[in-house]
Amino acid sequence: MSAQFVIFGLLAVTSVATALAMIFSRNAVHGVLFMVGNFAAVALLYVLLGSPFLAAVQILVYAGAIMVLFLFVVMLMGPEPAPLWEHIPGQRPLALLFGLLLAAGLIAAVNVEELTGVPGIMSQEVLERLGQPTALAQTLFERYLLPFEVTSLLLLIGMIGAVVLAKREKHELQAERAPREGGAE
Amino acid sequence: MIVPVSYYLVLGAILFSIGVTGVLLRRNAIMVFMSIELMLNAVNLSFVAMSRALDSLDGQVFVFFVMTVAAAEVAVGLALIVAIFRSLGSADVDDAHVLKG
Amino acid sequence: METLLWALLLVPLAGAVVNVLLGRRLPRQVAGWLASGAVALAFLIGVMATLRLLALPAEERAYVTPTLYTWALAGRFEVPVSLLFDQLAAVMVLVVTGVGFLIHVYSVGYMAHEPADYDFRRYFVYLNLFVFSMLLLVLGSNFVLLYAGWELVGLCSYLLISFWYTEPQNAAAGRKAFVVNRVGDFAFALGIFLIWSAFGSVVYADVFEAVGGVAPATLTAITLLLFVGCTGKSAQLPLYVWLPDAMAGPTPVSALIHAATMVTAGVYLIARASALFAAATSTSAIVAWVGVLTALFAATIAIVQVDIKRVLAYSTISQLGYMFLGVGVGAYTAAIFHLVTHAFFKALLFLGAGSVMHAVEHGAHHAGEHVDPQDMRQMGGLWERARWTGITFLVGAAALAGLPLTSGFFSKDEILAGAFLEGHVLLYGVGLLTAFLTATYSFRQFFLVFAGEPRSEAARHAAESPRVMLVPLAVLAVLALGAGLVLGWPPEHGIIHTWLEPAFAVAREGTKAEGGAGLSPMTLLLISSVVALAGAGLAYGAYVRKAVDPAALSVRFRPLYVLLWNRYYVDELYALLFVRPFFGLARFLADVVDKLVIDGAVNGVATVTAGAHALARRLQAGYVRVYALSMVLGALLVLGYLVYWGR
Amino acid sequence: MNTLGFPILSAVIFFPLLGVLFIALIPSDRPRTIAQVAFWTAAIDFALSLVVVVNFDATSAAFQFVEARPWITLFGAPVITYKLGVDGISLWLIPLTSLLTAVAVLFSWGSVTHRVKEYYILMLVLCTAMLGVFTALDVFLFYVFWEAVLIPMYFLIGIWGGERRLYATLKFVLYTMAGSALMLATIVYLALGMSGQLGTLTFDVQAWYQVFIPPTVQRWAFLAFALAFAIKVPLFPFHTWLPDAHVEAPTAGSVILAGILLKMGTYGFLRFAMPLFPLATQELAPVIAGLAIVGILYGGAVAFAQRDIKSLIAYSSVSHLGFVMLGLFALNAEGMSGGVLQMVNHGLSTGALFLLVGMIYDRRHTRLMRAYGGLWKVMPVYAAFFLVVALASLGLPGLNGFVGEFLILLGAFQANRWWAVFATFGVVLAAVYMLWLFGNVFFGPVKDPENAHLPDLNRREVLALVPLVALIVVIGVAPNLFLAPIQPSVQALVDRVNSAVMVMR
Repeated sequence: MSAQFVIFGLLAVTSVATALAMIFSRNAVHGVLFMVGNFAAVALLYVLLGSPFLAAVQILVYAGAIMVLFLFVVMLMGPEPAPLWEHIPGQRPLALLFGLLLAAGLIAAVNVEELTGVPGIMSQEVLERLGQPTALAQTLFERYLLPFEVTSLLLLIGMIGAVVLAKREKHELQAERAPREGGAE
Repeated sequence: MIVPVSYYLVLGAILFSIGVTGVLLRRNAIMVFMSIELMLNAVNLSFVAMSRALDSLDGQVFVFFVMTVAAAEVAVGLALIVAIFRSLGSADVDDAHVLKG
Repeated sequence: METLLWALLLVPLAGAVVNVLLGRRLPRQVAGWLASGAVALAFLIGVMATLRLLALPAEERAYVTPTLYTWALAGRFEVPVSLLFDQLAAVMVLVVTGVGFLIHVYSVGYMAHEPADYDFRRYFVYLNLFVFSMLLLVLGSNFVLLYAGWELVGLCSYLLISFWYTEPQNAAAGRKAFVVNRVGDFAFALGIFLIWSAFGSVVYADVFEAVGGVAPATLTAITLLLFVGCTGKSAQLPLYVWLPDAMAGPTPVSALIHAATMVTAGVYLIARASALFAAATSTSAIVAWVGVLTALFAATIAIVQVDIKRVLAYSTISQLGYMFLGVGVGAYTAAIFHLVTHAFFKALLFLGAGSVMHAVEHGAHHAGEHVDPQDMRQMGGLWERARWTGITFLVGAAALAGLPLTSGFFSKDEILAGAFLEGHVLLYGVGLLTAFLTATYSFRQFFLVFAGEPRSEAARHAAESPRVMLVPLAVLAVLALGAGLVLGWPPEHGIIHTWLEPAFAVAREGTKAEGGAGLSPMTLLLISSVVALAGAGLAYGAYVRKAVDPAALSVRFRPLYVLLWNRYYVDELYALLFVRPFFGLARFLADVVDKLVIDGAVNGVATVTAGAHALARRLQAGYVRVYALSMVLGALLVLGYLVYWGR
Repeated sequence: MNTLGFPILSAVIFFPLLGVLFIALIPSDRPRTIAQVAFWTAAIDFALSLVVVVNFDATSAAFQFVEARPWITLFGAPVITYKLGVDGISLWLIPLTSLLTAVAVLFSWGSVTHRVKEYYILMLVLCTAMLGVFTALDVFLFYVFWEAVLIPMYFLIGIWGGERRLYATLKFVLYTMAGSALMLATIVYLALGMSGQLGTLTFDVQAWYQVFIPPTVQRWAFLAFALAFAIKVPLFPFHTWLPDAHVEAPTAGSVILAGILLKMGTYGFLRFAMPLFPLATQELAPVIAGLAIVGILYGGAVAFAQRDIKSLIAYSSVSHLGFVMLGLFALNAEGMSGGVLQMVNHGLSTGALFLLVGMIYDRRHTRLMRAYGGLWKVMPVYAAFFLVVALASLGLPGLNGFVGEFLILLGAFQANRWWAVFATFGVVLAAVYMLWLFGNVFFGPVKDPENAHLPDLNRREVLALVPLVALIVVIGVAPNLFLAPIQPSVQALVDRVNSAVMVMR
């Protein structure tokens, strides 16, 4: 058992535990916090896989920006009066059952034996070679230049979409303002 | 000794399934959304692991793209949730079951 | 010659077109004279063309113009647009344009009181269009052009019958005329189809040449179908019902279209296709019998009618029946001869009737009294008040009655003689009986209108019509009086006979006069004279001398009288048999079959689908998580398949 | 093949889209400009389609002005081609489409007031789609255009329609889709089946013509195609969507629907169902002809019982299209040429009738026959136009309807005498219901004082009617101008259908 296994085990347990905690947490704010933990654990796994750059990005984008957004929205909407009962019959047991079945199926599909049989490629040497941000940059800006640019467009569209959606229609505003003005008089 | 790739894959599978379960269980739209992020993360993990196993950078590049898409998705998705919340007064996905404004 | 014929055809059309396009800028009288001028020009051209024809030897008097253009060419079906001008066409052209011109002139006066300029113009546009259509019918060199003209004259008839369209019954009469004619045309069209499939052509020349090569049964079918078409257009049993109603139109229209020209189109058609009819002997017999029975049938109705125009309408039906008797027994020349004289005297009678109505209306206006200007019971004593109208009307009545030496006398007798000499004694007998009735009712009409004392204020104040109406009357009176003698004397060898005989040479070949019961034509002539005089005498006795009281007779034979008065209830019968069932069927189909059965089936499919989707809808509750659940289920199934069977 | 050296067909088809682009740039608060641009687009498109007509070689049965470009390529072989061409069967439908679009647009100036921009855009898109249907020589391309027609029509009826427009649009779209879905499945099946003989997967209809299809397949495929086309025609008893759609559609929509859309069904028979499945055509011709005859008589009788003018004309369309179908399935050159010509004739006369009804509807806002009466006195010019068009519709010689009907009946008579006997009776019915309509609207006294002062047609309305009426007269007087280019193609099709049977025997 190398240290790597120990670290992997710890991180794996942490990530699974935080994930479970997240989906079962009653309070959305708690959920967000568990999720930050989960993302952090995954980021550390990236480090373990020799991708410090991705790990950094993971922390910055996910645990940082995205989570802040989530938290912001959760706060904006306030505490939710979450009803405990489930009004779709059979939803809960089926959800759990399907989740388990899916996990089982996926694990079976991973076909453990075949992959464990060939650990050779994933050597320390490979890890170090591929871990370099320069190598990643080279691939990204040479082979995947066009998709990369398209992604930027996607982000722009996402931004515009968010703005449009968040913008209130003129008549909505008026409808909202009118009674207020009436009240002031 | 390096942790075999299959371990990562199994972990990814478990995380993914948890995400799916979350989507199926939770009624709060934000929680559903977060569960989706969980699934994306699980996939990312598998990508990185396979990238190592196959000695190719493509997997990592994909992780990159997934993150970008996730960011865009979060921006639009959250805006949608806010819009729905504004019009329905709730973020419960089950409350939004009629196609009517 | 070619240019001449095309000009002949197109001049009336040009008149109509000019009136449509420029009419609004012209004074109304100009529009009327323009139309009349167009027909006059056509008449002159017709005369010139006839003279050209006359210059040719008798056997070559059939001129076919080169094809102007091919109207239609589809597969093997070809219709060339060309005109045929032969002896028969020449006679028809002269009658149509000649009588047509007189009636146009008369109309200028008759329609002068039409309040709206627009309607005045419209009237003359229709009239010109009619002359064009009739000329197309007569001049066309094939069956399709004839059919085109045939339908177009029907259209003009429709438009002119419902000319005063604000009265709903006029509109209904027009529609009735068109629809009944369409029923006839339906058979006519089938006849053309059969001609084409039997002969491979619709051009007269091709068809008549090949008559020998076609099975007699086919010929019988063709001719029967054509004849059904004729019963529609020429108002024979059983499709005559539209003609009495057609009197709703202006009186000059009744004269031109529903007496002199259009209704004789059927006779023309059979004369034109005489080669076919002569070869189909059984059809010819049917034609003759339908003709003679129609003649008798209509004459019996005419004898009790009191509407001045209706009497004339039934007499027209009756006289057309004579013509069909003529063509049926093979006396084509006689039939056409009668067509010509009938055109003269019947146009005269109608125009005279119009003049009478004009006079009575004037009187009614003067007396401030409202009378139906067509009701003969309200007239009487007009002889003093409208002398010229009276004289001309008398001439017309005499010709209709067939009094000796008038035009009707010669032509009608020739038809009867033809029937007799061909050995159809029974036909001859019925024809003779009808001749007697004809003389009776025509003089009954004359005496009711003109003799005795006025029976209403309107009649008392009646006044003569303007000169523009009287001049055509006078011209027609001269023609009605003299045409028979000029054209038809001596019998069988008059001008018209020598002129027309070559046209019917083919048809006459097979039939040979067998000389019925050994009576000579002169004897027959004598019998006809006696019968006509007897009929006229009966009318004189009943309505002037009052030797016989018609009222008492009508009481005595009440059932018969009621039957005749109600015109044998044929209109009612048709309403019961065809019109009302059709209304009911249409309603039933529209409201029940279409809405409930067919659309019901369609909507039923929709309902079943809707029921099915009510079930499916449970799954589509709109809950996102239910969708997600099913998605995962699907993913699981795929996954399971891949894991267990995919290796 | 393309003698012009210029993709004229593409130009004709897609020119309206250019107009759409232009209209899209005009702000929607300038409806007049939009309407003008739309009209001129359609008018220029009509001029372009005349270029096709003028350069058409009337002696040839072959497809002309053919353009072909690979569209979707699979494994290096072009599976779906963008292939266009015109022959005698489709020739007249092209100018008819652009003309009716121009006329309908011109008419709409006065009656469409809300959502003007969208309206004209949809009209022009519709024009493009319809032209595509009539020129596509690739089955798949045809199908794309075929379905594309539905979309603008759906919106035209659904947005600018009458009170029950939702019901009508739903019925119209579902009914049509139900038919065409089956057709799509059959198209794919045939393409796969033929790829064996052709050595490649292709949807090129000219290639398909070369393939011999087994008789059983022919029968089923014919039935599947026939269902789609019969619904569109509409052949009795698939007609019930038509009155609803017509009554609810805006005037321009009715004009296009009756004038062109219905022809897509008959055209489909001519271009696909008949030449591809000649054996089945021969075998099932009596059935289709029988339905056509029932449609003729049934449509005529039901039309007579209608109280709504538009629905009367709609049922008269059922009757008239029955004539067209009868002509096609007489399977001889006379009947088929008559049928092809009658497609154009019906487009002109019924299109004009719907225009006329729309004009009176704009004035009085009712389509009920009993609301009118005595209009001749009030609107003489209108009455004159209506009379000519109604007469054309009831088949008066000298006007266009007669030519088509006469040839159709002649052909039917040749095929089976009893067909002609029953069908000819439809001509009588046409007179009954048309004169009934005309009499009720124009004759009699002016009953309703609201009708007493209706304005007669204005110059724009006359302008919209004149080309239609002029063509009605020209076709009636000199039909051969129009029949001649049809002949070779029709003859080729007839020979094809009939010779296939001889091979079998």
